[in-house]
Amino acid sequence: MSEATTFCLIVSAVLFGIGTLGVLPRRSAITILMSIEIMLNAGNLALIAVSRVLPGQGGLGLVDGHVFVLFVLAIAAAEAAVGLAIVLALYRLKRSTDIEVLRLLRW
Amino acid sequence: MDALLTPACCVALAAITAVEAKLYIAGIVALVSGLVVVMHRNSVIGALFLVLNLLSVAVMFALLDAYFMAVLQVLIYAGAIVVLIIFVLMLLNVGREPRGGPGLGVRLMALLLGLAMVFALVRAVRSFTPGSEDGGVLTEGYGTVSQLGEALFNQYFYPFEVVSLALVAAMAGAVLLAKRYLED
Amino acid sequence: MLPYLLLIPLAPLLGFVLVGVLGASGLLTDRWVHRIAVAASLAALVFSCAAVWEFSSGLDHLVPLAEEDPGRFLVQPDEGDSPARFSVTYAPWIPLGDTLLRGWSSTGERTASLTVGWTLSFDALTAIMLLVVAGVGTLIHVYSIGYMAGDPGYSRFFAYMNLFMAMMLTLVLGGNILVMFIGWEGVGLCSFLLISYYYDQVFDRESGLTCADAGRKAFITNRIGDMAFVLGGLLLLITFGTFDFYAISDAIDGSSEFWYASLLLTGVGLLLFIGATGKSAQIPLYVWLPDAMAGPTPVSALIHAATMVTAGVYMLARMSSLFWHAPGAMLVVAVVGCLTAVFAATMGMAQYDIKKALAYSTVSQLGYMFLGAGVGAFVAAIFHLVTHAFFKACLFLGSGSVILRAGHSNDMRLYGGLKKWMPVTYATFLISTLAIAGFPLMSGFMSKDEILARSLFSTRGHTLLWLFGTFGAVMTSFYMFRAVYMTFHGENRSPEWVRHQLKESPRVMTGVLAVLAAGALFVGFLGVPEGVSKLVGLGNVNWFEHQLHPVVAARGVVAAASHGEHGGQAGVDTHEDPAADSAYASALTADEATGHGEPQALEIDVIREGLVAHPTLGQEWALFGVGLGVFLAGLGLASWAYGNNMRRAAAMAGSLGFVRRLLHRKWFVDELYDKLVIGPFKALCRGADAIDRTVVDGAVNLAGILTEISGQVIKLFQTGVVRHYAVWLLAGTVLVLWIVMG
Amino acid sequence: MDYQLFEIWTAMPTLWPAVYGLLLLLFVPALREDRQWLWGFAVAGMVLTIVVPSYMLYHIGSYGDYRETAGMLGMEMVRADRLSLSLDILFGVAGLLALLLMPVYLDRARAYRPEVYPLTFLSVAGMTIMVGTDNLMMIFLGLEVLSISLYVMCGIARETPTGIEAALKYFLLGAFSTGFLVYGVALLYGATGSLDLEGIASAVALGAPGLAPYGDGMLLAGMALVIVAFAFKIGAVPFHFWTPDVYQGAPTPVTAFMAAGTKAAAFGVLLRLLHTGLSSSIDVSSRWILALSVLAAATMIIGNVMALVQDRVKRLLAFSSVAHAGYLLLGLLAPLDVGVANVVFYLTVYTFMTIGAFAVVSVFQDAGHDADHISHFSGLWSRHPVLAVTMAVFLLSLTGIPPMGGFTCKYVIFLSALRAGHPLLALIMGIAAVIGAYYYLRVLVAMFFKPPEQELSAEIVVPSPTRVVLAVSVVATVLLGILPSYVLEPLSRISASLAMLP
Repeated sequence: MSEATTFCLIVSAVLFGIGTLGVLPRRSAITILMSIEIMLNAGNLALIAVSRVLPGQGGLGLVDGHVFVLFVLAIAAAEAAVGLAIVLALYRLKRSTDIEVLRLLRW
Repeated sequence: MDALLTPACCVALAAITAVEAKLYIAGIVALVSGLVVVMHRNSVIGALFLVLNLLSVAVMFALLDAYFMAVLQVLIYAGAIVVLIIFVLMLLNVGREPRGGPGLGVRLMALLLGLAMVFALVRAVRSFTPGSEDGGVLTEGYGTVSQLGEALFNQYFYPFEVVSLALVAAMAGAVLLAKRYLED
Repeated sequence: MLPYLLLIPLAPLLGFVLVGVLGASGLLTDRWVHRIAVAASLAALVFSCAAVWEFSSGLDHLVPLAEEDPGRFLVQPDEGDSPARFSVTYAPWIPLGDTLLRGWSSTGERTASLTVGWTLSFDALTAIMLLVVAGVGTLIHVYSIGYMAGDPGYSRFFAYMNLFMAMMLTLVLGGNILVMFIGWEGVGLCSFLLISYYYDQVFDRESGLTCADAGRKAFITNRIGDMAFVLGGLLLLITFGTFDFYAISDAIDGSSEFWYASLLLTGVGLLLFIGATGKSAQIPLYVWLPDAMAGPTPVSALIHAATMVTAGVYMLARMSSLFWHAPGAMLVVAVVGCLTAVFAATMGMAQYDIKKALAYSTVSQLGYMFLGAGVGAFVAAIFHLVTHAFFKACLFLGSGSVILRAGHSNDMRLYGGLKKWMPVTYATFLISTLAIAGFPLMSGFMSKDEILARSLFSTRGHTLLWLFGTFGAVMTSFYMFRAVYMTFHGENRSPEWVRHQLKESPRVMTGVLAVLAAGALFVGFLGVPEGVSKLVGLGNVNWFEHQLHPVVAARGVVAAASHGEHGGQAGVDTHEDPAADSAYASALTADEATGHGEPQALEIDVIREGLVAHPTLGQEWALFGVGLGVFLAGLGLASWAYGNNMRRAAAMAGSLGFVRRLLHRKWFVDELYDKLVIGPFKALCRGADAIDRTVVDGAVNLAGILTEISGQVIKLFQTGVVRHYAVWLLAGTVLVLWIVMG
Repeated sequence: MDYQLFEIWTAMPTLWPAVYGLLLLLFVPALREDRQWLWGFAVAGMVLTIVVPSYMLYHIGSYGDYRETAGMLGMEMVRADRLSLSLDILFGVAGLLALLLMPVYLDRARAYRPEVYPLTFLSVAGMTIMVGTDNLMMIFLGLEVLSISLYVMCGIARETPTGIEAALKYFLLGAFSTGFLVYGVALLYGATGSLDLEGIASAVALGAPGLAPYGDGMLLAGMALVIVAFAFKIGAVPFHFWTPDVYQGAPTPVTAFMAAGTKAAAFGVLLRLLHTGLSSSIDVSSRWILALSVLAAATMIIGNVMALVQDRVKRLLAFSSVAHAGYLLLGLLAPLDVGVANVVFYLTVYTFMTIGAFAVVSVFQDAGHDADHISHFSGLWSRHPVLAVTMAVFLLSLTGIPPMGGFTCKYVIFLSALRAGHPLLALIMGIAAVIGAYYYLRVLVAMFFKPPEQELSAEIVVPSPTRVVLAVSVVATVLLGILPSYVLEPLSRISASLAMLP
């Protein structure tokens, strides 16, 4: 199972990179939010993958990682809610979700 | 003893390869769908591929014996968060985003930096070698609801409550920011 | 009084708070503003006098008190080798606990406490400085009543002046480097506030500098020096485990041989000296002082002539044992001081602005003080500080009196013949000019010529230093008399409307001038140099030296120096020798045995501990003659050039209109000036000025501009686009990953 | 069952603001009309938020430097020691001062929403959770509670374009950095098999000859990512780009709260994380020290240089806060017994002086917008002398002029950097401080030496709660400079309670 774990970890690392780069080419705040979800997801995958092979009590497998993933899920939901609310407020003001309009504050 | 063990090992090996094959497929699907989310200029399509991405990760969870987390991944992530995102996309009628993004220089630099980071991270995760793996057996009931529930309401009782705090803050905040004011 | 030293700086601080708060909220009339301010300053003077009185009547009665409360008082009556001193710690300030120091003593490691306290201390040096600061300060407060009358910022001015007094007194009284640093930074701040007092006036038409710009320049330049000061202090802290001046001195004196000429002490000495150059306007950090004349004239007199700018000299004297043990640093001090003295004097000759001329003169005189300190004549340096405080304050205040009456113009080309209208101002200005130019037996003669003599005869002096210093003295005499001639002699060149209102300044100002002039006349007799008293057949009547010498004497240096010469690099291998004396004795015998070194010089050193030789009677006479010659040369040159000029200029004044007359005259003065300073000399002056403007000033400005430009460039990265920020975040992540993962 | 009670008591600094915030949220609809009452309840609750940890800190000696826990089955989730309690007091103070500033400011900006009070409590709760634990999971959750509340508070003026822009920027970049934190924690967990700092410390200590039991590279990468996440929160260069934009766009009282509170919380976590979790092996600690030194140097220089060219005081103070983060990072590099007390002391002084400065800025409003251009401060001395002097005290303290608190704390940090063997960084700090003098001076010059702007000659009204904030901040700033020993002495005992496992 060692290769599988390593594979999962590599997938998670690449997925993390993809999420990170997603912040870049996109202009819609919502798409950026989605890329951030991918980043969190990559973290979750890494946590689950390593939890399975870490020594716990009475054998392999630590539950800590699972609990952390659960919390990350909940926090992701909370963040998404707040983020979308901010996007809504922006849309109400500017009729746009484009981050390029956010240029009042600079320099 | 060896004679007895060998067929067992063979069976296990076969099972493992099967699992691994599934993992590989799911992993590649996850990566590709993630890439589509990031690259596609239409946010709605991006959101749909995000669902695919989350589902394939959920499959990987299941293959990694984290059954309950797989279920939660589907329920919360794909079921709740992405639905919320799609709802907002529909509400705001966001479609294709306008052309024009960062210049080539910025893109190139970002790509290079991203590749450098992925390279470093891949190098890092390849160093992962859990020491007692050989001969280790999964704990009884690993990844089941009962195990997680037990942990949540024992050791993790306090953080569990803290999560509720974050959810309350998010709820209050979302209402505060998105609700039309009564006085308006 | 001594246990309540705190009252001395607190009195003006209280005045600052009262005047500042009540005055700003408009609750005080001008009359009450200056009453409170002067009273606060006077209180500081009274408390200082009381403290000095108690100190001079002996410290013995304080010792039992110290036993009751060992943490608070530290009393050391005058005994044997060490001078009388007193320090009191009111409260702990920064408790940093103990730390392990290792390395330099025979015991290897030791723990030192890094706790810094609110400590004030008192010795003869402090006493002299206190009297000068509080005395001159109070006088200038009184003078300001007249000078600043009717100014819209009356209460602000007096509030800042009181704050300055509090800070300066803190600087003087501070018993450790940090407390001194409060005063050190505080006087810089007040100087900035007071220079910028007429914030919106353009004060230098050529460069368009406003007074606020001048203030900022002063502050920033000072901060650069301050940084070096702090670094030096911290290095001392790390080395000796304490900030306390006395403890540091004792530590250095206590193992003289180890410390003598060590790299560490030299480095610290240089850092401290850079700090002093910032505050005391020496090369290269002097650029701010001429611009500082943008402030009101009493400020120039108090801060930029009498007190704050002398803080660097005071600090050097405070750290004299360190400098004694760092001959390299001392050499730098002497050379830089000497160069500053000459360089500033040449620039002083090119000025038409009376205050700028006086400012360059101040820089030059400060250079003499540093020259004195650099050749080991700390007493003479401090003495020159005291006499300079009197005559330069008097000169500045006299110029203020002129400026006030001459239509608020600083330009000497618009003065002339003022002695008719302002006799008291003229008399006091002349007395002070005689003093600074070195008229025999006046205060400047006593102190400056003493410094020059020491620079010639001290073992740490050099003939070149003396030559340059004497050259500068000629120029001093010249530019001062030039100012006198241009301002007070000849015919008046003021505009018509000014001439009608010319009259003597109010009593409150002339009174102060008279007191200061009396000081310029008589203070010199406190410190009659040994040479001079010998000429008239008296013994050593130098009261000043008698008081101050124990504080700044070089203890153990001679032994260490001779030891260093013979015992190899450092005293590491020999420092377990019994006592410095026997080490010295053995060194002497070794000297005679091997015939090495300079026994002659060493013998001279022994006589005066201060490494200063006794000149012969003939040499003394020669020096006296040179001093007189210097004075006369400057006077002669000035009267030839300007006495003449003014008469000729008067003859030229025909039926031309005022403006054209003025233009002509300006041209005439310029041409005469050209004739006078023919050829290389003119080039020298211009060159010095050019260097001042381009290289030194330019370097300071360039550093500022470069910083600003880089700020403007980096600012462009702050595009406001989230995506770009994310790229930077990514870049940072890669950086951190790369650093951490190697 | 005495044990159970004791546990709850240990968690009290966290529980109190959380529960009180939730209660307040419940009462918001009922008290929507009685604004004064709601505000009064909030202030009273925040005072108790200060009192609770103060009381515990006062009595901490009688329990020993305790490492008590709340949570069950021996999983330490909450830790009340000197570090967390000292910082808890600081969070309460920041929250209280911000609460005092809020109603008038938000009213004038027409952005008053009663929910801002419970959100303040929740963010304080988040801070206390972050610093009062040894568990990475709790640190993450506390950070999120804090951040989510702050995202909302930044955008509370949702009608103003700048307000919502600040909120969105803060949110997007904050969530981005959260991604880094999660992945970093995952890697640390994978490398050491523990989410607990003590577990990580013992794993790292036992990891020899490698660095960690299950993967050296993973440990280092995880450490790097976690450092990145917190460097973002403290605004270290090059993770600082959000700072000026968000500080400028957010309502000034929220800015003040963020500047002081978030920074203190993030530094508290970094202290614990780096010094308890990742210092048990010299190979590991030398690497984060190297990384942080680079960040510190860049932060000190860039922060100060950027502040030099700002014309808006809020932005200037934002860059100044970046610069101060650099100085604080320098304090972080020193070993535990040398540096910790100094960092916490610096944070204490910083809290007062920065909130004070922002409080002065909050007074300057023009038709609901911040009137914080440097020219608005012109002639403040003649318009409102007391306000000018107050601001001068904060600016001088930020510059580091003795005897203000800002000098004392800079001095102790400087010294600890020297003692820890970073002379080059100390030198950079010195140069940076010289540059810093210049821009603070610009504001001073404007206030004291420039004539007032004609169109702004309307009378400046300082509301009485703001006066309280200013008075408290001035007194604290000066007293912490003159008599810091009363704070530094107790703080110096922190290091003992933080010391690593044997």
